[in-house]
Amino acid sequence: MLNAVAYDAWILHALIWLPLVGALGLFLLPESRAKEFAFGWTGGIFLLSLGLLVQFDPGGALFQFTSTATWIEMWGVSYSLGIDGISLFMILLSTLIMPIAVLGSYNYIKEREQGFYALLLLLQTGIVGVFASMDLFLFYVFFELTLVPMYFIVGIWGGERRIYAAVKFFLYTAAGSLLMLVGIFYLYFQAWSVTGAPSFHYLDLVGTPLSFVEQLWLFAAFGVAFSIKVPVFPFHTWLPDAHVEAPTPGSVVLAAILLKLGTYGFIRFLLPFFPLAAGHATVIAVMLGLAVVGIIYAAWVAAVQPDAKKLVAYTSVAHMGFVVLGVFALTATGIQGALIVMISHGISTGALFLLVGMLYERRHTRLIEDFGGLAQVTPLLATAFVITALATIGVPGTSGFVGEFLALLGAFERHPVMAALAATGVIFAAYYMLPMVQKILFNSLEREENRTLPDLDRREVAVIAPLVALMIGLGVYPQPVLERMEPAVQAVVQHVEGGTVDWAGQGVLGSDQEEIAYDPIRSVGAEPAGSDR
Amino acid sequence: MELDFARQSHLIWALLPEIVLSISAMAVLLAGVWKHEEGRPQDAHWLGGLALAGLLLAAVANGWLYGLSEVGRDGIIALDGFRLFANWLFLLGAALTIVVSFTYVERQRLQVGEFYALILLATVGMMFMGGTRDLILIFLGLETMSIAAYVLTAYNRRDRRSAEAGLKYFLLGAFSTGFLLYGIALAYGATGTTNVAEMAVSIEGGAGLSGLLVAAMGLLAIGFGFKVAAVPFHMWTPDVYEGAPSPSTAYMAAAVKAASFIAFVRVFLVAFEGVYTSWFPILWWLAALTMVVANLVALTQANVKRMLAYSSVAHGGYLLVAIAAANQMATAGLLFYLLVYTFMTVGAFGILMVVSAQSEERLQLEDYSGLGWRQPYLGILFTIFLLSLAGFPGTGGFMGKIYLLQGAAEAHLWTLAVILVLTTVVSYFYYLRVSWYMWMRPAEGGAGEPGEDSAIFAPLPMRVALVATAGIILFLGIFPGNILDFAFVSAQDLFPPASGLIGGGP
Amino acid sequence: MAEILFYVFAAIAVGGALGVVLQKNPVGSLLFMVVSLGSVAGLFVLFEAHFLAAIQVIVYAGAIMVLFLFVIMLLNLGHDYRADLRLGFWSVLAFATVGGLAGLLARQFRGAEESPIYQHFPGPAALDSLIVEQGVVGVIARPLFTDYVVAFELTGILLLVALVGAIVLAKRRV
Amino acid sequence: MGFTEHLVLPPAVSLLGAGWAPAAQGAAYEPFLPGLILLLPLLGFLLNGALALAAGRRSADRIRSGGAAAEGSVEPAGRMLPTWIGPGVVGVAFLLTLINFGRMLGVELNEPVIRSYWTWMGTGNLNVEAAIQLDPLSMVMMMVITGVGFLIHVFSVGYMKEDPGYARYFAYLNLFVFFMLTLVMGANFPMMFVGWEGVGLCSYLLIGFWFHDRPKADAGKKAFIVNRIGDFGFLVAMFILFATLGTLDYVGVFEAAPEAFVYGGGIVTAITLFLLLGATGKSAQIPLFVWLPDAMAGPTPVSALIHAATMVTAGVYLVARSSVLFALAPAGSVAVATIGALTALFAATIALQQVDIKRVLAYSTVSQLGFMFLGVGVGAYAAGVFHLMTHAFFKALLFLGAGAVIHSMHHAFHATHKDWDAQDMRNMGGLRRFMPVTWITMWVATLAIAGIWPFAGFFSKDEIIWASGAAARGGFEFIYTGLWVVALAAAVLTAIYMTRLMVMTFHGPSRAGEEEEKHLHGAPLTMTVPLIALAVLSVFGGWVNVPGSIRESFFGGFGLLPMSDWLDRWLAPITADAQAVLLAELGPVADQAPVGGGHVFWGAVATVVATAVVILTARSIARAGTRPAIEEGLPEGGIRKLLYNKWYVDELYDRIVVRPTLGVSRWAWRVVDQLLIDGTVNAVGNVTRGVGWFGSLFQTGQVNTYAFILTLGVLAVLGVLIL
Amino acid sequence: MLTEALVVSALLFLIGTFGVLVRRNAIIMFLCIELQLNAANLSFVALSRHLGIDGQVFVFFVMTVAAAEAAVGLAIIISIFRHYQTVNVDNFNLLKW
Repeated sequence: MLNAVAYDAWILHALIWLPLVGALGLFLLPESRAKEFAFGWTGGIFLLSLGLLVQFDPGGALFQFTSTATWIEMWGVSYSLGIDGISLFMILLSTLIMPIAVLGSYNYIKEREQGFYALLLLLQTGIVGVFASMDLFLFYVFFELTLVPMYFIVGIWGGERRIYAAVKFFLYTAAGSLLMLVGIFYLYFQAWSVTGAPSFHYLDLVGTPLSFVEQLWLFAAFGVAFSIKVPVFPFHTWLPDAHVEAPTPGSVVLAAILLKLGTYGFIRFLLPFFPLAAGHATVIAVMLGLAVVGIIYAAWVAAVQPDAKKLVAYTSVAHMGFVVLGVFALTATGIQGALIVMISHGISTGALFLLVGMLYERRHTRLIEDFGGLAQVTPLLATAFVITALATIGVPGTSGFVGEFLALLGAFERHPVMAALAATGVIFAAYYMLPMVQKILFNSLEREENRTLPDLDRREVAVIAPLVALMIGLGVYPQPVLERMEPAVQAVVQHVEGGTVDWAGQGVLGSDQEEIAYDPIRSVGAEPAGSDR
Repeated sequence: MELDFARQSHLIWALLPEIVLSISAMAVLLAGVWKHEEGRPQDAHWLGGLALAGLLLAAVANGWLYGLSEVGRDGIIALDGFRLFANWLFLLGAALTIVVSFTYVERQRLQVGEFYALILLATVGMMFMGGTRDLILIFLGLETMSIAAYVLTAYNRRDRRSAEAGLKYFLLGAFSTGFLLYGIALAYGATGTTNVAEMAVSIEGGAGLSGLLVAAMGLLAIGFGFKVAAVPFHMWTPDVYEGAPSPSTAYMAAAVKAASFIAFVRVFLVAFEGVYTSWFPILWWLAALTMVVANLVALTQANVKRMLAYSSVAHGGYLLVAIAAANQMATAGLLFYLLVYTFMTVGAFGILMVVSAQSEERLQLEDYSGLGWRQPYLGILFTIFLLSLAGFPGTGGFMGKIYLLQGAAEAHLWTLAVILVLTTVVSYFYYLRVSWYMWMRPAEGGAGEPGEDSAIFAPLPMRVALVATAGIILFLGIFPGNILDFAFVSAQDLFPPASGLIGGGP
Repeated sequence: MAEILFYVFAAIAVGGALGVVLQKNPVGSLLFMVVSLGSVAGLFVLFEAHFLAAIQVIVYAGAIMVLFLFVIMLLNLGHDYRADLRLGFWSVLAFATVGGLAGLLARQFRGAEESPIYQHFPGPAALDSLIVEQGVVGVIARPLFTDYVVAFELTGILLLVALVGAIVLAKRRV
Repeated sequence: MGFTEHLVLPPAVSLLGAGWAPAAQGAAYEPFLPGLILLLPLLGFLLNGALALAAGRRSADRIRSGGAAAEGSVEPAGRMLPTWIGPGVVGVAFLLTLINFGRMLGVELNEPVIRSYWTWMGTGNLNVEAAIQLDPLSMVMMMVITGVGFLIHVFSVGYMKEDPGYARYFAYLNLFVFFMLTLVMGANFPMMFVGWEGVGLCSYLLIGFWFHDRPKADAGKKAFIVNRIGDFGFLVAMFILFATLGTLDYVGVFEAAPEAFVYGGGIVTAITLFLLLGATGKSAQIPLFVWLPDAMAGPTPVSALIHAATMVTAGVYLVARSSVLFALAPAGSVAVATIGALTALFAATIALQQVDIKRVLAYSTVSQLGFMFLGVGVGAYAAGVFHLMTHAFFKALLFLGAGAVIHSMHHAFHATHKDWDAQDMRNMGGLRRFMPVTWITMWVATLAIAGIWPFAGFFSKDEIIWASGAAARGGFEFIYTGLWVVALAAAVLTAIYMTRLMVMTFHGPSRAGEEEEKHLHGAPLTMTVPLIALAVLSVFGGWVNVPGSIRESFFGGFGLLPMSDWLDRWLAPITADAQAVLLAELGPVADQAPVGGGHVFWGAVATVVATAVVILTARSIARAGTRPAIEEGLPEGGIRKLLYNKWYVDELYDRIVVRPTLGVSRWAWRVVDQLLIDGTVNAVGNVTRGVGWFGSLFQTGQVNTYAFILTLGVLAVLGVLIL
Repeated sequence: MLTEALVVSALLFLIGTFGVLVRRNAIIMFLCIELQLNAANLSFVALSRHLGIDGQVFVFFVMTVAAAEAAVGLAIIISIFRHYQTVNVDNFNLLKW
């Protein structure tokens, strides 16, 4: 039925540009209607995006829904879209989080609503664009485009030190991505000199032959950019600041989606582009080391935060450590785990930020010590909070466990010591999360002002419930996600290991990849006639 | 029609835009004087309209020139795409400046006729700078432009800052002119000619890298470096840009800089093409220093106008990368960047004029507090200009920077490319700072409801200009393809056919 | 003879230039400037640039310098004997810099006379014969109105700019 | 293409459906609705959870309108549904388990029956199914869990009657049963881990059930975090398993292990040690036992169910389940046994001086768990499981009895507004008059735990001690001999502290006060029935596994006790591989203790000594008399103080673990994060701006300066060009 | 003689440069700049001896430029004198940093 209207031809374009249309449309409405409109719009987009799940063929080509159009002919820049299993879920995550973030900001954003929601929608355009881009240039444009709305969201609707946080966020991430831009150019020229035609298209760049030293440099350029975005220890200090100052929906989007741009970049670009560097023992050791340090260190730091939001922010760093660990395990299991952690973190940390935001709306404080005993007056909130907290620390049965387990398992196959160290993160996760849960929800209701806090209303339940359901759903039955991501992940792993990957087609070819020696020239210009790009 | 300068009448055709513009300038001058004589206040819109008409005519003539061709590639007047593209830049810069200047000129009671006439005449000078292959003409054009610029800087006689800026600009400009002239003299001595095309032939045909030529290149680099405000020859720029009346500043930042770059490119890329390796380090260091120093110093500026001045210097640094790269891609990038830069810098100064109530007040960052919410359209436009100046995706500034990076990458100037992007990060800070004052800070002592800002002057031409400029910037940021190709083709004439990238590898 | 004259004029020119820089009184500086310009005019003559020598004296030393003098008088600076020379460390720095420049430039002039490109040009003798043929004015006027006619016209624009500029800036009533 | 091709049926649907499907393996044993056993408690949790939320909201409204925080009981109508749902689902699950047990009883079961419902995690070479496994071991555990669990649920109906969190309580309890069943029924390690963490979670929630009381919330948190340390070990063990064997299914792992691992090899030893770490966490062994005594903060039935009967025995289950691995890793086994024995003794010493009735029982549990560890550590896996089972009976009984006592004391003190501690044994005494059923049943349990024939504990504990002595073979004679001695000592101490508890609580004069005595009352029917049932089990439960070596003796009733070695045989499919390894590597077990003497002899010694100790202790304590807590100060000095303060282990951990971690965390935040990293980041910005500021200093506004810098530039340009 | 003439012109040029650096009087600074132009002129004339008449034509234009600069420059100086009553450049530092 959906095919009748050529769903796969327009859906990605619609997902990217509809938010922008909505952003403009917001200004045609009175300010009082802005939030309803934004919710309806993002919700509609989410419903549209659900079709992706139906239409995506797990056994089909690696990249689906592809479409391409020349953008800047001279430079070989194309407006090329396409998604694989990885982007599929990143996009779905984005489209899901957006309406929730909008719904979650109904009470928080009280002024300049049009501007706020317009920026949020603009942000969505950028985010979906990043995930759907098949062209490196296009990717970069969207990647950067996400900065501006977030900068304004933090800077305008943020807290006391919002400007500091916004600018830090902006400069830090921009610094990384601009370095990546130089790297992109290097890669582009290298590919150009091989293929004889300029192109930024992913499929044209992915097999570019580069010497090891070149790969190392480019790996650094791309890696730092993504590491800042992730953020990988020690590039993480912008994150707590940004989170603390950002308004709730900003934090939600930041944690749930924006951080994923970095890890997505790791998997989508860093590994396939620079397999020699990514597969080098020292590089892996460094990345894993940073991941492990990040996991443990961030957990420690989180544990002593007096501000609930900051605590959650630091937990993000720890979680992203698991992602990096899984990615640089360079095993299918590890990367799958990393991806699940990404999704799970998006859901659970997003929910946690929403919950902290709800507390803030009620009490106008985020200091943990200002709460206590809330479970008695706000049982629904407490329930949601506890479930979310458990998902965050990866209790089995929640999505957090599946991700962390797979990531650690995948890492352990190759790097047992690192993985074992990282696994101590499960201890420290309890160490940071439970005291907060206790201090906020449990203990006695000492403060008078806490006695009269209202419980979640219907809107808030509507915000949290889908997330909670997903946390558990993904924890119990992650397979639909895993199996759709599998081909893409296998392709990356095979590529890094020197196997042959048919990027334009179905990914990993046959079962005898091991025998094929790594030939750096192989995939250059090797574009099967069947590919529809 | 093919022009052969052996026949003098063909010079008239080749110089049609310049001639048309000169006549227009004189018409404006006369009209102004006539109005003045009648004792009526000078009407900026009327005279400005006249000037704009002249620019339009010149533009038509410029477009007409595309239909002509020249004999050889060494005539005293160049008839190549490079020149014509440059002419577009100058005409555009002048026109935009005039459009945004109406109210300012009136409110400041500047002498309108002379003001616009000087702008037009300066534009004529620029067109000569870009349109000739002879160093004598380049020098004369440069002087015409510079002298007009000195005057435009010192134009507001009631403002001592304007006078001070004028004096500084004049003294240092004349000083640098001395170096330039001396450089021309030595170049002449080294090659025996003042025609850049013949110089190239001479250098390759035996003159080689003589001692005089080396000194000449250095001195010419200094002379042009001063005009394009390359560090360390930039010291005048902030003071002059700050002190000059805002329309003059806009004009200088856009057109004067563009003209200097055009001449710089032609001299170095054509005349000294054969000795690229020897002047390359100079340009490398100039570019690097300019980017670094200008962006760093801009960080500390609390005065928006002065900040934009440093920003202008910094942009000069990015453009110098293109000269250091010295290939067609980079040159095309330079042209494209100058085009975008013209739009965004005039746009930014336009906003500045609006906010400063068409005067030289309220230029501090604090004055922009909460502006965005009080004047949302103004805020959004300024944000667009700032983002473009910062080189953010979606704006023309980004595409320009990409173009420059392409050129630098093609020349394997990776270090410069890295410096470019790192300093761009630095520049984000000061551009963003304006935006955060506008959007993230409450207005000082004001409720800040839209429309309450009584001192905001944004007459219709200004609004049209700002919106159009912003629109073009966005357009260039999203669909730059045609203009990019156009710039590339325009740059082609400076290079022997073989060095083109399209069709070949890097 | 010519060489002796050359050195004499050169010495006077340089001396005059030094005088310009070092003289406290603006008027004094101006007079030294006239001296220097005159000597350069002499050098011009030595290089067979008679017409230029003439306008150097008439226009440069005459008109322009008088304009300077006029302004000095107008601004009543003529009896300003306060030293405006920067001395001390600053002048040492300046001198060192300029000295460095001198050293650098000096290297470049070595062998200027033997440059191979001079073979491609007719040389002094041909120029002399041209002067004889066309006269001292004609020899410069001819290219002025043929090859450099555009430049010549442009000087018109330049002067117009200067004129307008000077009037706009300097006239008393706005 | 269709949607359903890629999304398999929702898990719950297949879970239900699979129950009726014929067994895939074609074995004679056909499970009956095994999925439902799991699903029922989950369903109960969901229903009770919904009720609890509704009740919570009502209570919250009361608080908002000014009511007291935790006071006010539930109206009877609100109790109705949870009362039926909570115990109901577990009861039905118990019935189903019984049916399945019955079905399994009659057949020869060579390989486990596995029901796979959906692929849980399948990626790369990993494939983890959401599957349950039915085999003798899991069946025993299921019986214990649902059976004892059901009794405790029933007990709770009376015990928690007046608690405002009634529905929530049953929700948690049901959830616990669900997770505990998952733990034992899972067909692979990750599934076990789900249950493993899940029960930890429920334990956390139930310990902190009265979360408004800060120490109780603290205790829950402590339990969870300490458990997580153990979980870490479990995780790592799983990783090693997967990395070496490529599977995590029990079947796969245990089949591959004997071939894949060298006896005593490093990898398998590492696996077992990490598993042991996991087990020590969950089963409260040294060094991770500290949470269990604190866990007594929860409602007493919870202590009975979770912290005595089921959850804490998960470690034993784990070792028994992985018996093959432990058999292959002698060092791992020794570690298990050593930790078990030491814990048994250590905890028993602490129990000697505790005055809180539940704490005594808690340390007793730790001690008994130590015995179980000793059992599975020395290769007597069945014995360990056996003790697990009997311990579940009598320790649950003890806790429930204690609960009844506390319930009663609490009522009495509450009624007279006396702020005495209802759990302090020094405030009790003479309670046998008021609650005879409790008194008698608890004495049964006490005798059982003390290991006095013919109570259940005799058979199970005796078997463990005997096995540890007999296991002195291979390269570890010395150690095992030592462990045997330790175990004997611990057994004696068990008898002492239990007798002390009974005497202080039920005998002698009442110390509660006369007014209070009027309010003391016996337990209601819902509470006494479970007590009696458990008492019966405590008596006869041991008869299912009368060791063959004493069957013909007096202790086996001269062969009259029916089921000689039944449990051993029942569990043989599970332990056979391990036993085979042990036999091959170490040779047969000895038939005498390290110091000589046969099983019958030592059994006689044990029971005589235990009986003697009970009598002597009772006499001495009764003679010494006890004063109420308020009159009696803390033990001063010497070993008593040391024991009373639990060897200062908590303080020690506080000093060497908790505080340093917190300190390091603060340091990491303040110094590393804020000062070093963020400082560097900001410094980059500030230095940049500083350099910019410095650069702007050259912009003096002086033309001469500008000209000079320009000239310097000239010099530089020419210099670069020329030089 | 060419080299000598170039050296002389360089000397004049550098003296002019030095003057710009050390004088504070705007008019004198300008005078020194004129000196520089003059030096360039000398070079042109000297070179034109060898290279043809173009050099002299150039000098002609330079003189024009010098005149134009003088006119505007002096006008500017007059203009600023009206504000400051001095032509000492040390006083002109409203614009800095």
